[in-house]
Amino acid sequence: MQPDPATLAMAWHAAQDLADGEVAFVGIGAPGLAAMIARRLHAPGITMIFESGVIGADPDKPPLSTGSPSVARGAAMLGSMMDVFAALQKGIIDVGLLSGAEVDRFGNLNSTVIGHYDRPTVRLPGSGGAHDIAVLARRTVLLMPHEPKRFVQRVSYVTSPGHPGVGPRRPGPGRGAGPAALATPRALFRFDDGEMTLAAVAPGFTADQAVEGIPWVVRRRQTLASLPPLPALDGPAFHFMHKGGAE
Amino acid sequence: MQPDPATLAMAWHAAQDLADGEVAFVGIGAPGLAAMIARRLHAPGITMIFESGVIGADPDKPPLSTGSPSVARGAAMLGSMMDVFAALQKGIIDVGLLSGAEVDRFGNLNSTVIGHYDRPTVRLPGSGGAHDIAVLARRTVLLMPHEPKRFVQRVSYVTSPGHPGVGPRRPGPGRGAGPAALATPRALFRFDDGEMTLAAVAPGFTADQAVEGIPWVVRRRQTLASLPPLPALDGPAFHFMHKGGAE
Amino acid sequence: MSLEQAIRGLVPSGSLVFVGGFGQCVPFAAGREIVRQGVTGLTLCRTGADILFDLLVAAGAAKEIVVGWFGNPGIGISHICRRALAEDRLRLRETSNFGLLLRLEAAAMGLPFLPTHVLAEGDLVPDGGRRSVVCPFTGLELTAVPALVPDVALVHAHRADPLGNVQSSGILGDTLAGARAARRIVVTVEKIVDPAEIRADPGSTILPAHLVSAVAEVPFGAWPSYVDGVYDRDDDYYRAFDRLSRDPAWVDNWVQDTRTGVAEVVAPARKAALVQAAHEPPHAA
Amino acid sequence: MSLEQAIRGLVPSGSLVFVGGFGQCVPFAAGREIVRQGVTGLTLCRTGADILFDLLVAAGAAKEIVVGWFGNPGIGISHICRRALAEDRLRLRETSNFGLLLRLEAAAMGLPFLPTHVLAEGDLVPDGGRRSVVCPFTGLELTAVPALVPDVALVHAHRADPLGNVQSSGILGDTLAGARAARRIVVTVEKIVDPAEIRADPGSTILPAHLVSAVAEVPFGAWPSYVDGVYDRDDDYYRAFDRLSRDPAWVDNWVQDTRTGVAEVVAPARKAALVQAAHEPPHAA
Repeated sequence: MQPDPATLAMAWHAAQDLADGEVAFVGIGAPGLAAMIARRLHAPGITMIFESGVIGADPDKPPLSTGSPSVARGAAMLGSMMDVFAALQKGIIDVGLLSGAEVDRFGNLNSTVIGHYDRPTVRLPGSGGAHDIAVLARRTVLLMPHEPKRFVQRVSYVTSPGHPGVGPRRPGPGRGAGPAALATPRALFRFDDGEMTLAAVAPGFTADQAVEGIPWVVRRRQTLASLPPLPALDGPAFHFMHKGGAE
Repeated sequence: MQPDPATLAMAWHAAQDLADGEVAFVGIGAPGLAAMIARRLHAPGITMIFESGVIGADPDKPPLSTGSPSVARGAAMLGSMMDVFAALQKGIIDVGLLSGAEVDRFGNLNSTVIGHYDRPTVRLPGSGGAHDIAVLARRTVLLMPHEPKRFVQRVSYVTSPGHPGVGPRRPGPGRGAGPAALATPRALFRFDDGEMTLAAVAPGFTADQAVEGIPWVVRRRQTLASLPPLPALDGPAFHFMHKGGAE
Repeated sequence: MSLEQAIRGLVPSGSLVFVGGFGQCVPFAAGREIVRQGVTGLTLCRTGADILFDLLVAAGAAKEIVVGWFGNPGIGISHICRRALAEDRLRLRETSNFGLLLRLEAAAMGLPFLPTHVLAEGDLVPDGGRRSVVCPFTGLELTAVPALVPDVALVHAHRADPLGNVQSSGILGDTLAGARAARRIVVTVEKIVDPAEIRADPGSTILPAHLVSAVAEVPFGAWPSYVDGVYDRDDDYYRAFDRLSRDPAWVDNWVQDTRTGVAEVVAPARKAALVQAAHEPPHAA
Repeated sequence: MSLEQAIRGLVPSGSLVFVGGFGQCVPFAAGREIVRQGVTGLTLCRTGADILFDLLVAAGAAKEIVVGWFGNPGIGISHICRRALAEDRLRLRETSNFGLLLRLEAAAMGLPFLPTHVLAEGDLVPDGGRRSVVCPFTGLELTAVPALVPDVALVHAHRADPLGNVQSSGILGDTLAGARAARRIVVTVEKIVDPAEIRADPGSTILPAHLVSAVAEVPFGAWPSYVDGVYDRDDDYYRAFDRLSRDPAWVDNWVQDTRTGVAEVVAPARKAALVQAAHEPPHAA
């Protein structure tokens, strides 16, 4: 299952916030893809941790689930779920990569329900480890498709807490610093003072297009950076995506 | 290192309280020996657990320490220390086998200090897992050499709590029923109403010899049972003790 | 003991059932047997639910799920649970994955609760309500989560001896936490082996016999999930399920086929392909 | 990194040091290097102390021990620690083995405390004083034990890659709880291997590279303790130690021999015998 170009761009932009040697708690789909891309390009020493207990994973193709054979094969360690969540709670995971159905201007994520909790319009799969990663990782990087309905002033249900809405989240024991960045296929946002702020734009998009459809006036940094262009799809960084077989 | 005949007799008497299919938390020396003898005679389905994390151990000779190679070799499972203590706290360990430097009439054990804590006459190695086993095992079986100085009215330091001195210990969540029996080379005592009570005497000893030197008037059951004689030392039950090599 | 006997004796209607497996070793065979026997009123629990939950909900075996996540792992939502929730045939008690794991871990440790730093913020209310506990040493306020004690845990694994010493390898996830938390454990394995084989490699044992109430040999018993190094995950099945399970008529047929045993017949060629895939070296070209 | 560099950089005087190993894999080589470097003022912790504690106390490297038990495992008391306590050269903070394990587990889980059912009765007062905590769901009163966070953990293991992914087998005891609890981990191994060898068998990995600060190859680095399947425990050494360590003059010589490196020279014949014993099949006649 090859990711579409927009997902790939979003993952690529999120990968810009991952530094070599960092320990990243990742999930399936775009978050995992971001770490896999970083590992194959500028951050070969990144350690990927999956909630299934797999540490130092090196999947040879994008896995279908966190418990897939390709997550285990070739990993550095197969631990337990408690091993990895305990490490997360201990505060030694540098970065958590998260997505969700909805995000708001303070980086709160909703992956539980759209609408009223008891009679929802859309019932989603729930937190999984997302709430825990959002609270405990030293920082988080969010990934969101550029679909304006996913951006809301205030999410209807806070599954994964972001910034409090009055300045940035204060880290402490058992408490990370919250969202550091939000990547879309068009841009990278930062959370200056705890609010989503346009910081860098992808080649081919204007600043206005980067915030197009988002239902509030999105803060912008005075000087916007340019995101590096997506590497060639047939290059070595993306070779792993062209593999067939079980995932 | 072959155990002396008195230790062997004591272990044999303690083994009388172990039933087939039980799960026993054991230590090194006489407590382990009791379980090994039971396993080779009347309780082949006994599960021996060592605090080192070894479950279903089947040492081929008396091990020197709970972490010895012979404890691990041929075991059913090598778990962690947390695995076995968690199981103990969950209340699923049928019996703990314990010894100590001193015991009192209510089954309290001292393995910490003789004399004042800060300026002890004799400093002992401390609790180890003994306190935990005493509190958490469903019942305990104590083993004591027949050395009168080890029997005291009240131990000077309660490392491993026995019965409260006013009736039997009440089991509950995270709390076992306490000492069920105390084995010496000469006799088996029970804790009727929570007090050490002579219940059975070994062949060749009288009831008076069974309590000889113990510094209080030891309760006796109205009808005393006879302990079975120690099986022949060259029989199959004791074959494992005649092995050389590393322990 | 046969699987039929194990389920009949150890998984009565109304039980709280922990369902083991994380990606691999999902106990599908045990779940299908539950459906065949017409067990009802179960509450299912684990951190992230696999599509075995869908089968048990669709068949009316389960009336409640206690989870951190439910859906088709890596693929999408649970169409079956979503419908059952909307139609009030299913009750959901949800927390985060770590929150649920700690509830099981508390039970496994013989504790009534465990403290944690999560679940204090946001809208997720822990099961039993949001209660705090203060560290008596630091004064720090933490969230308490209550122990969750399953009546029975279902576990699928690689091998076991007839006594119930169980061995496995690969991803275990929350399987051991849930199994140790439970009052009883029912195990299916790919292969029953001699006790001497287990004792020759005690480091591979994941559950000791004294915790295991029943063990039954059921080859391919985790399909369509996988068993590390034995057969691979049937990803095509999971993908197709996302499409097919949207259709209530297909779901009814699927439940019916499960009751009659048709649903678990895997074509030999497919079996062979899954077995072969599990034996490819890592990072094969 | 060499062991000399690892100890110099990561075990400064005054550190709280968790000493790994339980019967097997006691990190003697690392301990001897600490003595050689003249490190002082250490506090040592683990559940049950091995005779490596005696060396570090005798050499004046450790001024305090935090343990559940201290002595010569399976043989008897610690003559060296007993003397040091009587002469006020050593401070002892003791709890039960489970109590100490829970203190490490709390740290490993990122919690300031853990509740437990032990340490409420009897004369053992938990470190930090006896504090209770009430379960907010059941009202049950439990004992709280405070997290113990070692500055550094010393671990000996079978093998590691140069990145610090560590593999071992056999009895682990409390080693992983203590290592995960610590801020840093210093590892010695019998053999440094290629990362590919580690990744071919990720189920045997006990510590991942990102937790490990340094790894050094030191063959026979656990002697006189053992390494499962590599060499057996030198029981004669432990037995002789019980007799010899009663004599302060012998102990002074032993410390001196450790400083000069003489103490760790193992006769080739003895090495060969210990290696051979480790390769006997279980239950050999």
